[in-house]
Amino acid sequence: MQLNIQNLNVSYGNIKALHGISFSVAAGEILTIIGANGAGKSTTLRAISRMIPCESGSVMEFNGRNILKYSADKVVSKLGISHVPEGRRIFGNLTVTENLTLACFARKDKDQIEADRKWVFDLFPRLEERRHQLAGTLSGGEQQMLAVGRGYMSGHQMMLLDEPSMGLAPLLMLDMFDALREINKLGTTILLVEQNARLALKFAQRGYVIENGSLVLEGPTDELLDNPEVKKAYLGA
Amino acid sequence: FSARKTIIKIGINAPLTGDIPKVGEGSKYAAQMWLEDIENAGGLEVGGKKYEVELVIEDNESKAESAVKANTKMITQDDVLAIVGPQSSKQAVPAGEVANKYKTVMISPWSTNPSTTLDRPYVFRGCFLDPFQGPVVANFITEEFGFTKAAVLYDVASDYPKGLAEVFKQAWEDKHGAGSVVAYESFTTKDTDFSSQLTKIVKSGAEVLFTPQYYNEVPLIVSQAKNLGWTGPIVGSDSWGSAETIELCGEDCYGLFFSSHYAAAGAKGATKAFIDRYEKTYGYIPDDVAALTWDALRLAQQAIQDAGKLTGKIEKDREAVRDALAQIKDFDGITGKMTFTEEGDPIKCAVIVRINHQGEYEFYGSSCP
Amino acid sequence: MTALLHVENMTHFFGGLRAVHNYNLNIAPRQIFGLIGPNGAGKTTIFNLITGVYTPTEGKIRLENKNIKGLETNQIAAMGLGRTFQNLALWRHMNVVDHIRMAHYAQLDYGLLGAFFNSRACRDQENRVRENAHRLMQLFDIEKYADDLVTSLPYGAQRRVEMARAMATKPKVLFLDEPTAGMTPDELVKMIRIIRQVHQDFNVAIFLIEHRMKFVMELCETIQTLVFGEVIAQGPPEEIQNNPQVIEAYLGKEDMT
Amino acid sequence: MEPLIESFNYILQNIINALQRGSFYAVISIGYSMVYGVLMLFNFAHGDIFMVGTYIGFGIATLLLATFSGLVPPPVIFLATVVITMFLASWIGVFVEVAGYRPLRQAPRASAAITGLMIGIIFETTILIMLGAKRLSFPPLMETVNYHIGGIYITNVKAMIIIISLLLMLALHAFIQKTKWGMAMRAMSYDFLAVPLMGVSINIIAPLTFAVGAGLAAVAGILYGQAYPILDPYMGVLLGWKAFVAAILGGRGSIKGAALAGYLLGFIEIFVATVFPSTLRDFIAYSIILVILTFRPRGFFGMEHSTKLRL
Amino acid sequence: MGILQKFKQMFSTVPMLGWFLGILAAVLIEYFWGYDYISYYLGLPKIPVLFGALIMLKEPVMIPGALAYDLIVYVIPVLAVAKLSCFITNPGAALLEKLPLWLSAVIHLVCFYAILHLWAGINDYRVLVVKLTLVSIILTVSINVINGYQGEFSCSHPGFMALGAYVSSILTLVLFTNDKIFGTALLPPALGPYLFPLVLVVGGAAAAIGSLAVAIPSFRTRGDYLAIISLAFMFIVKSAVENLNIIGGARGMGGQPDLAPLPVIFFWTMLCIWVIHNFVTSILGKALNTVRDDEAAAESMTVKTRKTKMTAFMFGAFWAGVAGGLFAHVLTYINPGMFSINRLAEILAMVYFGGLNSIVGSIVGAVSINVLGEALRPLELFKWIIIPLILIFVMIFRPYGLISFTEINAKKLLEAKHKRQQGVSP
Ligand SMILES: Nc1ncnc2c1ncn2[C@@H]1O[C@H](COP(=O)(O)OP(=O)(O)OP(=O)(O)O)[C@@H](O)[C@H]1O
Ligand SMILES: Nc1ncnc2c1ncn2[C@@H]1O[C@H](COP(=O)(O)OP(=O)(O)OP(=O)(O)O)[C@@H](O)[C@H]1O
Ligand SMILES: CC(C)C[C@H](N)C(=O)O
Ligand SMILES: [Mg+2]
Ligand SMILES: [Mg+2]
Repeated sequence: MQLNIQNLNVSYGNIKALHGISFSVAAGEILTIIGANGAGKSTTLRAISRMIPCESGSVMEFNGRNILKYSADKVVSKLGISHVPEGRRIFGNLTVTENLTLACFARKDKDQIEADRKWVFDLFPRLEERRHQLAGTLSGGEQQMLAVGRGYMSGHQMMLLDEPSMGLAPLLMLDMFDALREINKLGTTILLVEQNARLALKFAQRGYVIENGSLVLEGPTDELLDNPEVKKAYLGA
Repeated sequence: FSARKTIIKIGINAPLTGDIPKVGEGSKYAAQMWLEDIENAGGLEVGGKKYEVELVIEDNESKAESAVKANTKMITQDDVLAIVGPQSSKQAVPAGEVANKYKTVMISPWSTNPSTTLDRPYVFRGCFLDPFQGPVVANFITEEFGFTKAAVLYDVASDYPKGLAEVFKQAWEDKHGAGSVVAYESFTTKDTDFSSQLTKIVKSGAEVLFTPQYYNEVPLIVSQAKNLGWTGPIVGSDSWGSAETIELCGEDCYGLFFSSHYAAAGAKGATKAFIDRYEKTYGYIPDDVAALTWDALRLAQQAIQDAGKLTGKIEKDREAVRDALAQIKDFDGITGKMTFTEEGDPIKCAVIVRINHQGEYEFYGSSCP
Repeated sequence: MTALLHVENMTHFFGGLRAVHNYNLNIAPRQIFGLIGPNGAGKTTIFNLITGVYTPTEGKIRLENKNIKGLETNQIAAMGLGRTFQNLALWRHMNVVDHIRMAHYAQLDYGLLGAFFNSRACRDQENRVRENAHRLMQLFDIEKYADDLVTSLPYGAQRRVEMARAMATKPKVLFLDEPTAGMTPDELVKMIRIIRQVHQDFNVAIFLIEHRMKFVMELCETIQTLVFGEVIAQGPPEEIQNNPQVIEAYLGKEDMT
Repeated sequence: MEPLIESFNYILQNIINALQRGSFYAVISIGYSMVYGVLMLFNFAHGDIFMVGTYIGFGIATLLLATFSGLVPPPVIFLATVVITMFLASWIGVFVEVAGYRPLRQAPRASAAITGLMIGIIFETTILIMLGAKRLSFPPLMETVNYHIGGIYITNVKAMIIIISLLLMLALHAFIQKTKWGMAMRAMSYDFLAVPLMGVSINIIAPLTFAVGAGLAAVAGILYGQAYPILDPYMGVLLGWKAFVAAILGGRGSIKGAALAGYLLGFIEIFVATVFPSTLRDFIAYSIILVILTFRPRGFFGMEHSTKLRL
Repeated sequence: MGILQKFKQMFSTVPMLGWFLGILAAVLIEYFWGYDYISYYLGLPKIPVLFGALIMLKEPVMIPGALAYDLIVYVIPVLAVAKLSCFITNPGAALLEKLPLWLSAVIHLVCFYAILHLWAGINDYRVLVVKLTLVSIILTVSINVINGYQGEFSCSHPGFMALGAYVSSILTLVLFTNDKIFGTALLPPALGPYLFPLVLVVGGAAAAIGSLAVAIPSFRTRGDYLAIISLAFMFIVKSAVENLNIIGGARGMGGQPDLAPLPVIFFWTMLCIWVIHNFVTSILGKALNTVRDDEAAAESMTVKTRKTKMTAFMFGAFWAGVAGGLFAHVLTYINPGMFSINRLAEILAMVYFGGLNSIVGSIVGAVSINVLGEALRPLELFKWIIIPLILIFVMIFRPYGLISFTEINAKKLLEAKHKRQQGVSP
């Protein structure tokens, strides 16, 4: 297993958001975590990327290395885990290109970077058109693409995606997921968090269901799609 | 009852912090020297009885309200018999109000602004006034150089320079007719760049520049003036009278004149003794303010002794001290002989000091009322 | 004409960019009206134009036959346009009940002096507002959060606070910008129920932007499709759903929601 | 003809004066604008960092002059002083960041402002305690030569100050716009919580920003010491506030705006004093600023500000 | 920790009234025996001011004496009396609860003032400190309206204060005193005390009008840019006054009649607190918060943002003006230098130290900074290391200030404390 989480506990102040969840992700697979608002999906991702601290006793390993030993920026630069956060968080006062360049801040491999940038532009031709535009003036969809592209540039061992479909028009949503599949084909493991459970389950190979802070279900996505509770709770059938 | 033994407390209200800490330091040192003397004499003898003397030194942060607080505290809390200070009129004027209200003698050694003592029977000072100093400088320049066109550069935001500048302008124009002050330029406290004002002054064709500024601004003004092509003499006032002026200004200031309360170089007798002792203990020539504070304290001491005896009833004693002080006739201090007018201002000579080429303040002339 | 809200040939430019072009709209009383379109089509901009955040470069806007173009946002709101925001615009340091109270601002008439000296009028009106606020919080079931800071609420609850707040302004037309963004299907069902209820209890007209087809189709009587600032189709749900242009530009073949 | 030339010289002279004054405001303001622009925090300690920088410069200068004067040419000493001082001062900046600002990243901006103010006071007092009440005078690092060209006077010091300031600003601009470090700083000013996700450590960028700001302040200090060679612990206060004014007048986060505003401040001050009775200088100068901001609500190059007000 | 809990527990039954009684006892003890016996036998030169802080810092030998004094005169009597008197004070409080809240509040305030008056009466230095502290409270609470509730970073408060101070001073000088500048009094000085409130209001109004110079730009800009505008405003006022020689220019103006005795200032402070409290808890006042947290949302929720901003500034400025007027008549001397950067730093320190968006916070802030400032006097320079350090620590550990986002709840404050136990016991 590439990523290995044991007994992950997180609280915001005195609000406990995660109650000792455990799961693991195999290299190259697409895993999804679905759940209601406030269930703890984003929190899980934030914990892995070390954006928020987790309580003692939590174990997080990536390729056998202890994630807890790394700070948020090192998780990206040393472990190659990139996080596309909830609500895009692109740098509005930088141009599209600058956003992508910054993503490679810690990378030394010049020509590889060039290759990646090219690849991203091929994937999202829209971005290439708007190369020199300030990211802040892009529309919702374009910003989402930039966020994903940026994530890919900053590290491709594994990508943590938090609701990439949020606020996207159906058509764009499809493009986006095709793109993600592309990225996965290149060998990047993907951990996807989605509100839109059906979409997520159709896209991923394996899924977890999280309910207010603990994992309640686990299995191949087709099983989950047929699971009556899931149907009832998340597919609005 | 409550048989507490009477201690004579003298309050010192000085700017230990704030804009002119050097002034505060000078006052403090002088006071400590004075106390030393008293203690060596085993206390202050009043009416055949020796009393322990204590200094209450309060910092007024060279802020007006802080000076008021300090006075109130020293008078109502520490029961001081008399207060020496504050130095700058900025603080002395409001602080005097308090002292007078509580009927406690206050001697400001260095405040030259008339309103400090005006209508305040309990407030005295140890130096001459601006209305006197202004004309003195004006006369001196006229007689010394025979100039008729003068320029003035002063700090509008600071009480003393502003006041003195006005007086000087008045005096000068009385002598040489209206408009004979060809440039009357100002800046605000903490400014360091006077180039535009000086450019104006240079252009105005003035022959002499009068600038009643503090020791920390003088060097800047002088050097900038030179760099902008000013060649005439620059004359200052008693606020120049600090060792620092020359330390900071260096060669640029050699040969300049200012009016002052005493001249260190070539002093004789008691004055010399004081200067040497001060220099020995604190390592530099005492400023005006030190000398004046010393005199003020000696005045207070004299008054207390003249009061005859201390009752221990602080109000009574304060009144007695006040009366005694008002009575003192040509008290001979190291900054000259003093006798108080009924306003509480000493009738005193001003000294014109020349900064000689060793950078010493040498006596150049004096003018008496 | 019976239109409650009437927009005619509205056009707006951002600098060079033409965000909205010749836009027309007629909303009848108690109608539920949907606005869909790709990202960046100009939907939110249209909301901002009608509610007075921006003033359109050209066009007429009338509410109950009164011109509202060029008025200040707060005046327009007071005249009966309530709205929610695409990305939540709640007041970070205020608790839920105060949010609802604030929305009654225009309904108060005790003056500043009243407020300073806590006059009787002030006390009475404030009390009435409090009661009303609690009624609204019950309806949107956020009463349990009444005294919590909004930032500590789950996302879904925050959206409901926004709606409750909008309702407190006594709107005639309620504007909802992606009310279900980031909600799970079951929450979505709940939201539909709430909107229906609001629609009945307060008999307001509703004008909403959505990307969730299920939601739009189920709720709206008429739907407009906007592409690059221009309406390419308008009509009842089923018609829109099968409109080739709309599918081409927006829906795509398979339905993912 | 004569008077015409004269008044022309007069104006020229004042332009030079203004350039010199403006240069200080500009350099100090861009230093201020570094921290302000990147972390969006008022750096009320900046004026006092400048002051400390000047004192350090004083120390180094006296030291070097005492040991090397005569042995090496003055320009070398000058450069050495600048470099060493910048280096030391930048650590002051780092200290301020780590001690005063890092703990307050998520806090209201105002609290950080207060902390800065307080750190400033501590600096002032510490210097006052360490060096006593007496003022110091900055040793001249070069022989002052006073050129008299036509009707106008200009010293080599003035010229040097103006030139060096301009160079500094260009250098900084390049750094911010072109290098990835500069990029990271700008990104940080937009959303510093997302910066680590790019593999960039905030705890390197933030101190770096402060360091650069402090370094600039230090250079300004040395130049200042050459032009106005009197040091006192409170010398930074007023300058600090003026830098604050300029930095924001230029538009939040805009380095070139800050520089421009700095020069504008210089010109306003000098020329108001030349045209009007100089008593009214502050009155008019600040009125102008008030009016400018009333009609240009985002300063010169400021970005649109959000409808939310971060406390 | 445990002890502290017990302690809290033990005194949880003491109502406000009880504490008053305790303090009263302490004050009386000091008043009658403080000088002649207690301080005498403890070898103190006289009654230690500010709880002996000064003397302790000046002469460490006195520390035990001073501490003993505090213990004997303050700590023990207060605690003992407060605790023992519960059996009467609680019924008393219960009785007052039957009255309308405002009445019982007024009664409490009167008691409080009486005690304060006795305590301060020991010597005029205390009186002065108390006066200035009360003035600072007005200043802090009023700037909190702008910088806390409205969230701007306004630097113009010293300017507003100056306007108030000068206008009211001119009025009193013209009306009630014979002085060099404005000649003889127009009205019999005896009228002074009665017309003084009017004078203050006029001063406040002047400040309010002046504040338009900042309020109107605030329609189009805000935050940092407004900060600069307000800062400029402050400098403009200062410079303007310096240039007005009729009112003394930089020399300042003195000789104001002493129209601001302790009771007057106390009254105005309480009035200020009361009015501002009413305002910020009303919807019109909460509008300030909405403008701060999200202006666009506020507009869409029918809030008149312009009117709101305007109100915030004029209201805050008004009280700053009143404070200025009182300040001038306490010191009976003012000069432009008093209303500049230093004052600004002080006011900002007080409000952010005390706590944003909270009147209680502002009161705490004003009192603690003032008392610290006085108490640490003997440290001379080191005072200016200690105080900043304290502030920094507060800022780091309580970023919003000591007490923030909380309003006074008079009812809870004044209620009788034993009812709960009754509730428990059948
Ligand atoms: N910054 C925060 N401060 C306090 N509580 C928080 C914070 N962020 C999240 N929470 C709480 O932690 C819990 C989990 O939040 P999280 O954002 O992980 O949920 P989620 O599954 O991502 O929901 P959503 O689909 O809305 O993003 C929720 O109860 C939320 O209220
Ligand atoms: N203030 C503004 N200045 C300049 N351009 C703007 C501004 N606001 C919006 N735009 C542009 O106008 C277009 C329409 O934006 P709008 O927010 O209305 O899209 P939308 O239909 O709401 O898309 P989404 O569904 O993603 O919210 C976009 O291209 C956007 O970049
Ligand atoms: C120079 C100042 C400290 C004293 C001056 N004579 C004054 O009256 O203020
Ligand atoms: Mg989430
Ligand atoms: Mg939108």
